[in-house]
This record gives sequence, C-alpha cells and structure tokens, in this order.
Amino acid sequence: MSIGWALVGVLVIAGLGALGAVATGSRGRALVAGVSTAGVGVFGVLAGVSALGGEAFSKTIPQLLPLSEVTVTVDALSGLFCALIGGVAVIAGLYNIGYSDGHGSRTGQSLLPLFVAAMILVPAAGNVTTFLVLWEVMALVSLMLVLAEHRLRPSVRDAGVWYAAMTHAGLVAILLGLVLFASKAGGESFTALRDADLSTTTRSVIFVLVFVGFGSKAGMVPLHVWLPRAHPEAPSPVSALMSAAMVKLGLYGVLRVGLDLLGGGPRWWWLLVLVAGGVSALFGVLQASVAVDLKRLLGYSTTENMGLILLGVGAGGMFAADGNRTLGSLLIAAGLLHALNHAGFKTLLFLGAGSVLRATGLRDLDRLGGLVSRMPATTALFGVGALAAAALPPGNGFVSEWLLLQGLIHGLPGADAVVAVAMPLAVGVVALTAGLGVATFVKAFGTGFLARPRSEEAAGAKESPRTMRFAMLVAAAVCAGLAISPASLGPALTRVLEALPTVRDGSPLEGGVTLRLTGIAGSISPVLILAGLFVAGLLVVVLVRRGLPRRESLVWGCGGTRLDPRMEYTATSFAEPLTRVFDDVLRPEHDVDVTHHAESQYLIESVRYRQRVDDRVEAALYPPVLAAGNKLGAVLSRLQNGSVHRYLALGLGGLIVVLVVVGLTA
Amino acid sequence: MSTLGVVVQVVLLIVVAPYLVGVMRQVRARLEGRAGAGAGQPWRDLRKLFRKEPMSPAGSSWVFVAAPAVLVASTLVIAAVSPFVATVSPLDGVADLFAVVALLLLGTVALALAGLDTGTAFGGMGASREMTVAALAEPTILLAGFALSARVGSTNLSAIVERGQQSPGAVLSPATLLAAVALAVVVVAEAGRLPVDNPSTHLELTMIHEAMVLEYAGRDLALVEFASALRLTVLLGLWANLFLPWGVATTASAPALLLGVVAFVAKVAVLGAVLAAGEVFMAKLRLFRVPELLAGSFLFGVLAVSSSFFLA
Amino acid sequence: MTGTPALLLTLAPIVAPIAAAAAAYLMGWRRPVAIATVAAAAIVLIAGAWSATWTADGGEVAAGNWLRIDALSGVMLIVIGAVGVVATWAGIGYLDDELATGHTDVEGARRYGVLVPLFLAAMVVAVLANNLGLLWAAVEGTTIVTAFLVGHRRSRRSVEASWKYVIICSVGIALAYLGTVLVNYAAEHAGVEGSLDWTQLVAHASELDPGVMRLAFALLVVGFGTKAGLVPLHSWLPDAHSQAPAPVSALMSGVLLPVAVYALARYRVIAVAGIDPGFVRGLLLAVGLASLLLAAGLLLAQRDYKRLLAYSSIEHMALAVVGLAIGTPLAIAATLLHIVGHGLGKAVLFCSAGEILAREGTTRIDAVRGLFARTPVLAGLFGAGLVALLGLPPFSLFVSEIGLIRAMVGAGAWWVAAVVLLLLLVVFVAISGKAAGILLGDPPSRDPGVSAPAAGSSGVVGTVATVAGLRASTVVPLVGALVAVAVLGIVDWPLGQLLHAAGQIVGTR
Amino acid sequence: MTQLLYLICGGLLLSSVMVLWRRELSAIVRLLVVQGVLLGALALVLAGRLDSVELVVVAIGVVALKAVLVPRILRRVLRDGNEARETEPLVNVTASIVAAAFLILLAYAASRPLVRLSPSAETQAVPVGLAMVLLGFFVLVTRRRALSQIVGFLLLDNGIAATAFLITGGVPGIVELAVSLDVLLVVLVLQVLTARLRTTFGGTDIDELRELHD
Repeated sequence: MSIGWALVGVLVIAGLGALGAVATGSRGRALVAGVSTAGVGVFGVLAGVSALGGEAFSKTIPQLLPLSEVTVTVDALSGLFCALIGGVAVIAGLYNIGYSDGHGSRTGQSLLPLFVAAMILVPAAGNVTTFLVLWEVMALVSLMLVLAEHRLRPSVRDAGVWYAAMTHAGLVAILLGLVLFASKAGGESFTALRDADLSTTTRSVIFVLVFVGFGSKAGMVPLHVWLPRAHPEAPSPVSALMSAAMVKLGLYGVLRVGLDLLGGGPRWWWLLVLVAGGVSALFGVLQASVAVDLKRLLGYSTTENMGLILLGVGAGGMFAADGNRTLGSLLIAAGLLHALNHAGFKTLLFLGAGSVLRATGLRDLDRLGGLVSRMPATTALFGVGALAAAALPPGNGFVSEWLLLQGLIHGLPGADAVVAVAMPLAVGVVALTAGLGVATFVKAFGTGFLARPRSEEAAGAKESPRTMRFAMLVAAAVCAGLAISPASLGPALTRVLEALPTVRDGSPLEGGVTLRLTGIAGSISPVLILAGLFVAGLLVVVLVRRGLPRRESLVWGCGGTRLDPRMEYTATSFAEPLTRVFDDVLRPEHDVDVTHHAESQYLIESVRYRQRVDDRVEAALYPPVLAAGNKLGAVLSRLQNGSVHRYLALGLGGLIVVLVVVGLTA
Repeated sequence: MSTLGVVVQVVLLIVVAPYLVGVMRQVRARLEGRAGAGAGQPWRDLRKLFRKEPMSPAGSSWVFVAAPAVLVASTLVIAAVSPFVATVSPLDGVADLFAVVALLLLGTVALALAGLDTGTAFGGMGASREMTVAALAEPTILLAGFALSARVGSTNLSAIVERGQQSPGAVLSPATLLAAVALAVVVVAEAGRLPVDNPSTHLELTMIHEAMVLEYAGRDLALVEFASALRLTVLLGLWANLFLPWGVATTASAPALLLGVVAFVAKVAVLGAVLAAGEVFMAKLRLFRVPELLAGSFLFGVLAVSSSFFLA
Repeated sequence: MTGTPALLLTLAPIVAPIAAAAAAYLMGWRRPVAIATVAAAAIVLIAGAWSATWTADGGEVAAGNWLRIDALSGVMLIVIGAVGVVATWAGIGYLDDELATGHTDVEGARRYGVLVPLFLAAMVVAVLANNLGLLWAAVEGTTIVTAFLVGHRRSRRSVEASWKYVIICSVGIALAYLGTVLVNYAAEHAGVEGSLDWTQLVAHASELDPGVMRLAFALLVVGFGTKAGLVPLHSWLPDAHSQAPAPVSALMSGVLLPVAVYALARYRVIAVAGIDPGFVRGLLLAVGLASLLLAAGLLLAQRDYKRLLAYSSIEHMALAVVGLAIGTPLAIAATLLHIVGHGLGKAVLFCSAGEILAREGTTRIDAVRGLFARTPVLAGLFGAGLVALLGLPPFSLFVSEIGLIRAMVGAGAWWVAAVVLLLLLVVFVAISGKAAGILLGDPPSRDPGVSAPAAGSSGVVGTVATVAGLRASTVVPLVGALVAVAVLGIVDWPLGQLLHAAGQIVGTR
Repeated sequence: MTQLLYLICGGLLLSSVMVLWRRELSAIVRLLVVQGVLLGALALVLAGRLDSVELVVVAIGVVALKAVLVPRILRRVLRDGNEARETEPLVNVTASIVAAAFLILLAYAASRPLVRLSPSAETQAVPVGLAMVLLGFFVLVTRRRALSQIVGFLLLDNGIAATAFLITGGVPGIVELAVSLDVLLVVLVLQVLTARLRTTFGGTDIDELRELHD
C-alpha cells in the first residue's frame, strides 16, 4: 500500500473511531475505541513498513494551516517511528477493549485513536509548522488522556499540570530552535532546512534548543519530572502508548534535526547528548530501583532506557563527527534497535501493570504479591517483559544493550583523549544501569507477582479478560521476535541510517542466526543462546526428574509459627541496601513515629516507619523556579492594589518616561 | 573434531566443579589444622541430595521450582561457549564476554526470584543483597572486559585468549594487570566467597547466597549446590584463561585438547587453592562495606581501560 | 469599489446596530429586539466578509473621505461581527438569568439593549473611519457607551470598576487625542490635504516632520495603549472586565481592545515611513513586553477567574503589539489572525465564566472545584476556551503564535522571540495550573441546602431550550465560536488571503 | 496681539497651577470657568491672527461648553454632595507646586520639536498647552475627591485644546465637534457615576475604592 493512502487511512480511521466512541454508549465504547486505535496502528505500521521498504512520500497541501502550509514527507527514518508507534498502538488498542470495558469515559476513549494518529503523523511532518502543530496536538491529546481519571485521584491533576508545563517548556525550546532554523534557512520545509548553509554558531544554538525540547519529551534528566508523574497516572493503555511510543518521538526529533537537517555537527553536541543520556540512564534506573509504585517504577525505567538510547546516539554522533562512520552507524543502529526493543517490552510491562491495577486496584508493590497463582498468564507475560527490561539474555533488551556496548568499546584505537575518557565512563554507566536495571526488575517481578499476597486486594485478584491477555501475548511475541532475530532488522536499519547523511555507511549489522557487526569482530547468537538454555534446562529437568515426588512444606519461621504475609520482604525492604548505598544521591526521608502507651512512656504501643525517596533533581531545581515566579507575582500585585491614584500615577510616570525618552533619542 | 572439544569441555567442567569445591575446602581445612573430608566430599553430598525429595514452601510457585534448572542451564551454556579447553569451537560466535556476563547474571536473577518467591524474610533478604552486589559488580566486569577487548579489538573470548597466547608480553601490560585485579575482586563477589559472602555460614544476618536458597531441599538443593560449584569453576576458569591463556588448545587435535584439559584443571586447582588459602586469613566484610570494595575494583577497571589507551 | 453600493456596504454595519439600539429603546428588552441585536452583529460580520470580495486582493471599498473598508478594516469588521454575534446571542440567556434572579430590572435590561448595539456601532465606526479624528472620536465613544455597561449591576464593585474605567480610559484617550492633534499639525505643515485622512497621510507619510511625529506616535501609543489594556495605563482592565456583564466583557476583551490595537496599526503605517523605524519598534516592543511581563506575573498571582481572563487579554494584546512592533507582513497577518482567534476564544471564556459565576456565586478560583464532574458541558466550553487561548492546536492561536514567532525571528529579533516565549510559558503554567484546579477533580461535597440558582429557569422572554442545564442560546454560539477558531487554525481559505492583503497594507519589510 | 496671546497663555497656565493650590472645590470650579473663558479668548485671538471665521464660531462654542455648560454640571455635583473641600491630597501642596515646576520644565523640553517645526508666536506658546496636560494629569493622580478628578480631566482636556489651537488653529471642525461632544458626555457620565458613588459608598473619596485589587 502506498504511504499516502496509509496516512489517509490513519486519519480516516482515527476520525471515525473518535466519532464512533463519542456516539456509542458505555458498553461498546471501549470496543470501538480499541478497535479503531488498533486500526490506526495497523495503517501506521503499513506506512512505516512501506517507507522502510524504500518507498518515499512527499506532499504539500497549501490550503491547510493559515500563514503556512502542510507538508508531509515520509522517508525511512519517519517510517521506523511510524511503524514503532503503530505497533504499540495495535497492542494498546486491543488491550483497551478489555481494560476500559464498561467504564471508559467518553472523552478518554474517543481521544485514544486521535492520540495514536497524531503520534504517527508527527514523524511524517515535512515542514516546521506542520511538525509543530502535530507535535502540540499530540501533546494536548496525551494531556487530556492523562487527565482521564482526574476524578479518581487528586494526584492526576498535579501530574497533568506538571506534564502540561514541562511539555510546553519543551515546545518553547523546539519552537524557537526550529523557527530560528527556518528563518536562517529561508524556508520552512525540511528540504530547505537540509540545504541551508548556516554558521556553526547558529547551528549550535539551534541544536541545543532543539535538544532541550526533544530531551524533555524523551524524559531526559533534569527535564524528566513530568514523566514519572504523568505516565503512572494515565490509564494503562495510555501509559503504554506514552512510555513506549510518545517518548520515542523525542529521539526522532534529535535524529531528524541533529543528524539529518543539521547534518551532524561538532563533536561537543553529541558529547552533550551522551552526557545527558548517561545522567538520565543512571538517575532513572536509580529512582526505579527504589520506587515502590509499579507504574512509577516503569516510568523511571523509561527515563533510563531513553537515556541509554540517547547515550548511544550521542556516542554515535561523536564518532560520526570524527569521521568514524562504522562506529557511528553501529551506535545509532543500537540506539534505534533499543528504541524498538524498549517499545516492545515497555508496552508489555505497562499493560501488565494495568492488568494488575485493574485486578487489585493497586500500584503499590509493597501491597502486591501472590499474583503468580492468581493471574498466571499475566505474571508470565510480565516476566517476559521484565526479562527484556533487565537486559538479560534471552530477552530482547539484551541484544540492543550488547550492540551499544560493542559500539562504545571499539572506539578507543585512534581516538583522542575526550573519547578515551568518555567511552570508559559511558561503559561504566551502561553497566551500572544494566546492573541496577536487573535489581529493579527482580524487585518488580519478585515482590509484585511472586510469593504470597501482602494485602486483601492482591489476594482477591482475578485473571484479566481474554482480550487483555491476548494483547499482552502479542506484545510478548513481538519482544520474542526482536530477541530471536535482531539481524533481520538489518536492512531496515540500514535504510534508516541512509537518511542520516553523516552516518550513512552500509549496513551496520547483518547475519541470520548469529548477529554480526560490520567492521567489528564481535558476534552473538541470541537464537543459539536461547536454544542452549532450553536444551540445557531440559537436560537438567530430564536427568533429575527421577526420584521422590515434590512435597509442599511450611516455610521456615525460625522455629516460630506460620509466617504472616506481613513478615514478607517488601519492595521497600528489597531496595533498602540500594537506598543505603546510594544514600548521597537519593537522600531518602525517614519518618519514625513512636506511639507510647498511655500509662507509661517506657511502653510502646506502636511504631510507624515510613520512608520516602523523592526525586532529588526535581527538589533541587524546580522549587526555586516556582518561588521566583511567585515572587514576581507578589511584586507585580503591588502595582494592582486597587488605588486608582496609583494606577494613574503609573500612567503619568509612564508618560513622563516616554516623553523623556522621546526627547533624549531625538 | 572441534565439536568434540565442546563436549569434552562441558563434561570436564561438570566433573571438575564439585571437586574444585572439595579441594578448596580441603585446603582450607588443612590450613586451619583440620583433617578435612577430602576433595570428593561435595560429589558425595550431591549424590545424597539428589536422592532426597524436593520441597516447595507453601505459597511458592513454579518460579521456585524452575530456578535451579535455569541456574544450572545458564551456567552450562557458559561452560559450552567459553574457551576453557580450546579456542576453536563451533559455538565460538554464539556468546562473547558480555553475553557470558549476562548469562551469569541470569542465573543470579533466577535464584533471587526464587528467594523472593519463598515469601520469607530470609529469601527476600538474600535476594535483595545478592542483587545489590551483582548490580554493583556489573560496571567492574564490563570495564575490565573493555580493557581486555580494547587490546584485541573484539569481545570474543577466543580472540582474547588467542591474542594472549600470541603476545605473552601483553599479559604483563599495566592494562591487563589492572583488569586482572579488578576482575579478581568481581569473581570473588560473584562466586559468593569471602570477604563478600561466606559460603559456609548459616547465620541469618550475614548470609547472602545461602539466605536465598534456605528453603531448597533435596534435589533442588543439589542442583543449586552444583550450580554454585559450576559457577565458581567457570569464573575461575575464565579468569585463568583471560589472564593466563597458556595451554588452551588452539587446534582441535586430540593432543592439544588433552593439553588444554590438563592446563585447565591445573590452573583452576591452583587458583582455587589460592582463593581458599586467602579466605583463611580473611573475615567477611560488613554488607555495607562491600560497595566500597566494588568501587575500588571499579576504579581498577577504569584505570585498566585508560592505561590501555594512555600507556599503550 | 466606490459609489452608492460602497456607501451602502459601509453604512449597513453602522446603521444596523443603531437601528437595533433604537428598537431596544422604543420596545424595551424583548425577544425580537434581542434577535435584532444578534442580526445586527451578523450584518456587521456579513459586511466584513462581503467586503473581502474587493479587499482581499488589495482593493478597497471607499465611501467618500470619511468611511472606507480595506483588508485591515475588513478583518476587524469580521472580528467585531463574529464576536458580536457570539456575545449578543449568548447574552440573551445571560440577561434572562439576570432578570429572573433579580440582579437587574426591566429598565436595566432596556439600557443594556440600547447600549450594547451602540457599542458595536461605535467600534464599527472606528474601524471604518478613514479620518483619524473620527477614529479617535469613535474609540472615545466606546468608553462612554460602555461606562454604564460596566456598571450594569450597580454594586459597590461595579461602580468602583466603572469609575476607574472611565477616568483612566478618558485620560488615556485624551493623550491619544493630543497625539492626533500633533499628527494633524505635522500633516498641515507638510501641506497634506485633508490633514487627518489616513489615505492622504500614508501617501505623504515620508514628508511629515519626524520630530513632531515621534512625539505624536509616543502619545498615541500611550493613549490607544490605554484602551488596548497596555502598560502603563492598563490598570482599569481587570476591574472593568471582571465587573461588566459577561457578554459585555466578551465584547470589550474580544473586540474593543483589538480596535485600539487596530488604531495603533493604522498609525504605525504612517509612523514607520516618516520616522526612524527603530524608534517605532522599540517603543511598541517596550510597551508590549512590559505588558506581557505584567500579565504573566499577575496571572501567576491570580485568585479570581474573571480577572484571570482579563489579564489573559492583556497578555494577548501585548502579543499583538509586539507583532505590530515587528511589523513585517507576516507579523501583521499573524497578529490579525491572533486577534480573530483571541476575540472568539475570549467570548467563549467570558460567557462561560459568566455561567460559572451564576452557578457558583463566586469568582474565586479556589472556591470552584471539580467543575467537569458537575457540569461537563460548561466545563468543557470553559476548558476548550482556555486551551484555545493558551495557544494550543487545533485552535488558530497556535498557528498565529507560531507565525508571530517566525516573524520575530525572521526580523532578526530572536531575543524578542525568546523573551516572548518564556513569558508565554509562564502564562501557560499559571493559567493551566489554576484551570486544573477549577475544572478537574472530584467536586467537594456541597451543602445540599445551598443550591445554585436554577439554570435554564424560564426568563421573561419565554421558555428556553436547554442543553445539559445550559441554554441552547448559550451553548450554540459558544460551540460555534470554538469550531470557528479551530477551523481557522486548520484551514487557510476563510481568512488567508484577506490576512495576507492586510499584512501588505500595514507591514513593512 | 502677540502680547495678548502670551498673556492668555500665561493665564491658562496660572489657572492650572492655581487648581493645585486651592483646596476649596467651588474655587476649583471657578478656576475652571476662568480657564474656559481664557481658552475661548485664545481661540478668538487666533481667529484674529489667522483671519478665520470658523475659529470665531469655535471660540463661542468653547466658551459655551467649558465656561458655562460643564461648570454648571460640576456645580450640580457639588450641590448634591456636602463635600466642599478637597480632603488631604495624596501629595501636599508644596510638593505639588514643586512637581508642577518640574512638569512645566518637562513640557518645555518635550515640545521643542513642535516649536522647531514652525517657529511662530503661536507655537512658541505650545509648551503651555503641554504643561496644562501634565498638570491636569497630576491633579488626577493626587486629588481624592471625585469632583477633583473630573476637574483634573478637564484641565488635561483644556491643555489639549490649547495645544490644538496654538499649533494648527484647531482640528477640522467636525472632529472638534465630536471631541467637544465626547468631553461633555464624559463629564455627564462621570457626574452620574459620582452620584452612584455617593449612594453606594456614602462619599466621593476615590481613594476608598479599593475593593478590586490583586
């Protein structure tokens, strides 16, 4: 199918879906919204796949958008992101059918297909205004979706405000950057921008502005503050769409503007990207490792993964700037592959968390547990996602992190001091991130799903409806496919890299069973590792199977009686060693409330212990800004104190100033 | 013929692993003035355990049951793909240094999940501590790997070993030495040996590894014990071959393989003995001093990488 | 186009509202009169749209030396007509409620019925006037007409607001008159025939004495700036807008302020030709940015939602003036589009804020909670209006803001763009935070004894259709306005060419 | 003739300054009458100098409006209330006079371009008009009574009218008419509002109006 028709399909289905969801009653609404969302996703995938197959598309519609025009261009880079978003949308749409069945709000459901359509169209934008409009439509619709459950929890409102503010701040940076670009280039179509001949200073200003903007969308520290608030508060299919798909558009922006439109740049740009990515990865995973809210944990994990992706892109950009296209293309391919992988497993994980939320009403890991027997399918599927997110073989996250490391460690020969310092640190960051990521997902899976339930809600959990399980199964299958055969994406990635002039260099990875890299002696075979694990495991089971049957026993309670679920290790206690080790960074707050007996202060009635780990970056950076704003408001309020004399005095003063200025500038 | 190398290697490791533990215990016993149970005792223990019935704590799930198998399987895969005896292997391209590290971590994760699945405080405590240590050890491992592979231009284990054989001088380069120290610390941490963990303790508050497996019994416990021995062997073997690559077969001929087997057994035995001897003179660190140790090893890793660049 | 048809086309939008006013005076506030008022506003709109046939490609509709429609006037006519239709239509329900709840009496309603169309007529005269003296007189006329509309309720606060309004605006507009006198002086000295005819002045703009024109322009900026709600004489605006009846606030904010900006646009054309363009730009920028800063700061500190809307008007007019300061054709076109979008959006907001006030009985932001949960349609209108005014797509203010920023950067004033964007961000944060408080969340449990005045209760004018507790006569125009703003933000054709032509008239490279 | 012109201008300026000085509201209204008459005289003198019949008509109109009609309205305001004196102004008289001096100097400085464009006897006197504008504004800023504020506005307006006469012999007739009508209407509006102030606030101290603020 041609890309143009696929995009028309996206728009038409989204429009029909939205109208349909508005028109249907509460019973069929989730079905209409879910099916149309999935339909939009299918068309997105079709458009993306066509583009990745080498088709290109470009169209200008001058009748739309006053003061400008609509331009749509789709190349392989756009295609990758269209396909990614479309894929996530298909799964989230299917999931929505069961998830929102009977209680999806009219607004929330009808906006779902529109959100997906906006996201799919963002990478298809071909000029500055079109891009900005679509970008902001996407932001607005996602904001409204985040707010969908505003009546249920007061925290939704705060999350919405934070999200709105941060996304608008990001827009401001992007807007300024792109408009500056367009103005200097003398045209606002991407073609004109690409052909522009600008000074390095201008280009750098543009890049930094744009990076700040896209970075905030991608959840880069310190602009990430909205992400761990908004992603958890949104309904779960929306969380999945935001975390798996929307943040990727930040990556798209960096690639499109940095490597395509600006055509690469000096090395420090990419060093900036690398550092921002590294800091985000580390900070994100640290916060995730101590988070006890499952969806918040997943949100911080998104910051972490986007950090890793941008770290790869940054390193790739650095090498490309040095002329080392082999590593440049490898690292960017690694970043893109990780983006795909992250989309896969984060969709799965957020949907899994949604199922848990739906079944128990809980996001608090400290109160979950025991779901493995109550929601076996969900547990198993979440486990697949957690394995991938922990970047362990045979999960798909492992492959892209492996590629990333390969790219990072091979740059040393022939490098200068900057690279020689940056790369080891980057490897250290990736490694620590990987390690903490493992701990994080062991915690999420181990305390959230295993053992015995820690609350009545968790004990009463029921398995999710079939559509939800099916959607998660699809996501898991996608993860598995990506894990088993990453090399099959080689041609597509090659085509994407061809859209980036300074990086373009043949195909970065190839091979069938074994994943090989071009220009680097390194290989792994995810299939064979999986097969090996399977065979070895089977052997062990078969060999050991003989003998006495398994028996159930009481757990050892140090000689005490049967253990209470309250005595189980919780997520908080699991993360305690990490909290202590990273005390200086996390600065946890402890509250101990001791209630004494009425009769004697030496007898204790109860002890309450609470630990809170706030986002320290947020606490350090944002309150001063808000305080400055309030100060400004307070100062200016004094001008408006109600006295008409003061108002008139202001006028007279203004008049005098104007007269003086007119006199002086004569 | 090279396939034979793989089989030999896997069988060798399976056989040797419990003996290695036995040797180490024996060395330790002797140094402490005890007679010791002999190097074969671990095998005898395993045989006994394999015959006993496995038990699952109430409320635990398939994760608890599957974990030992995953642990053994992941270690076996490492045993198959790494160049312990020979560098020529049909499985050479399957897993490189990073993949091996990740597979080790996979085993750790399986056991940690099992620990959490028991629902006891001990299991959770062990899992939590084990994951903390593993997470903090990760940067050191990868940086040491970086230092080693930077010299060779590949993370492929065979390539690193072969390069070591071809240019013995490089083994004594600052980068390699620093990486060796760094990795040694990590091997100790990963294998759960002193001063990070005490494999023979059963005092709840000091346990890491043992706390996780507290609920295992019978053949489950046998698998866990076996896997832990195998992991120790694999770790020592890897360390030995990365830094002392001599003797590893580079062709698939029978004599070369034989030499490889002998060299491997010797190296691992010596290293095990040294490790055991060292443990006699060492006390376990407080858990919250372990990160300091790992930070130190991380520093060595960084120095290793930068010296491979700045001093090369 | 000239001659009799032109005369008809230019007189129709003036005469129609006056006729409606006369009808109201004679018949009192009745349904036919109300409809006639809406029809009069519609005639203004139609006249504006119709005139575009001649003006969109740079032509004009001239009726003698006094009245004239070019593309710029055409856009303004459309704004006046469109906002007028929305405000007068939604005003029907508003006045019914006022009468039903006893906030006003038959005499008050009659006065309202007379003054509102006169207000429209005065603004139409202002934008059609070719003579700058007439323009001034018409703008001053709006003050007089609206003085009693602001004080419609006769409460302490509305009297206070109208006093401040009349005094400050009269002073400001007097300064504008002084400026006009000086322009006249310069023109006579340069031998311009019909010394206050805009067309003549533009033709001879470069011959005017720069010294006098600088002083004149400065006075005009301060003077008309007062009416546009700009620093330093902006202070009347939040008081008047928060006290006036909702439809009047809508008209004042949506049209009256832009008419003052329009006057500045006319003078800008003359000023830039004669005097140092840097002076013109600097002065307008200073006024615009200072107003923007003021609006941003006070929005942060705001505790009253009607005043919030008023400061938002200051913000948007400041933006429009910054657009004038930049003054390229793109900037002017964007400014005008912005004015159109703002007018309609603000009409929606003020009218829905009026409904909120009628239901909640308070204008305090922290006293209104969980509106979406209680009255989704009203909250939806208010929310959508805010979204439009915050400059989010698909509403046209987003496109016009991008256009403005493009124009700023294109004119080399990238620092202005940066400052403007930063201040707009502050505005965004301020408004969205407060709006979230009003709209979202679960409603507080209310004392069941205190019920809001029954909305949709039958007024004097007869029974009314309701939509979710709101009158159809309120919902339909407001929804229509929102749809119009959205359409303008997506599609180019309704205004594109006209805006372009207007940009050519005022804009300079 | 020029002497007469300057004399009238001097009188105009003096009457404006006197308003700052006097506290009696009725005296202030009287000063306004004087100023209206002087303004008419100015127009008449200019009519003579420029040979303009139109200006004669304008002069009559000015006197009728500013010396008769408007003061009559003001007196009615005065009669309706029982406030004969300005309460303590926000800036005391001494400071006011000093400020007035500064404002007059500023007016001279600011009107230099106007004089420079066509130096003639009339334009030489233009600073007087501008000074009256600023003084009127100053009265508005500092006086508390509603009536004083109206007077301030009228002073400001007289200043503009004087400026207009001095530089161009007045604006085109119809505009002049519109302006006069506007002034009259504003005064009427303010009169009504003053009455409302009195009924709702019980007084006309504008400084009491502080309910609307941020």
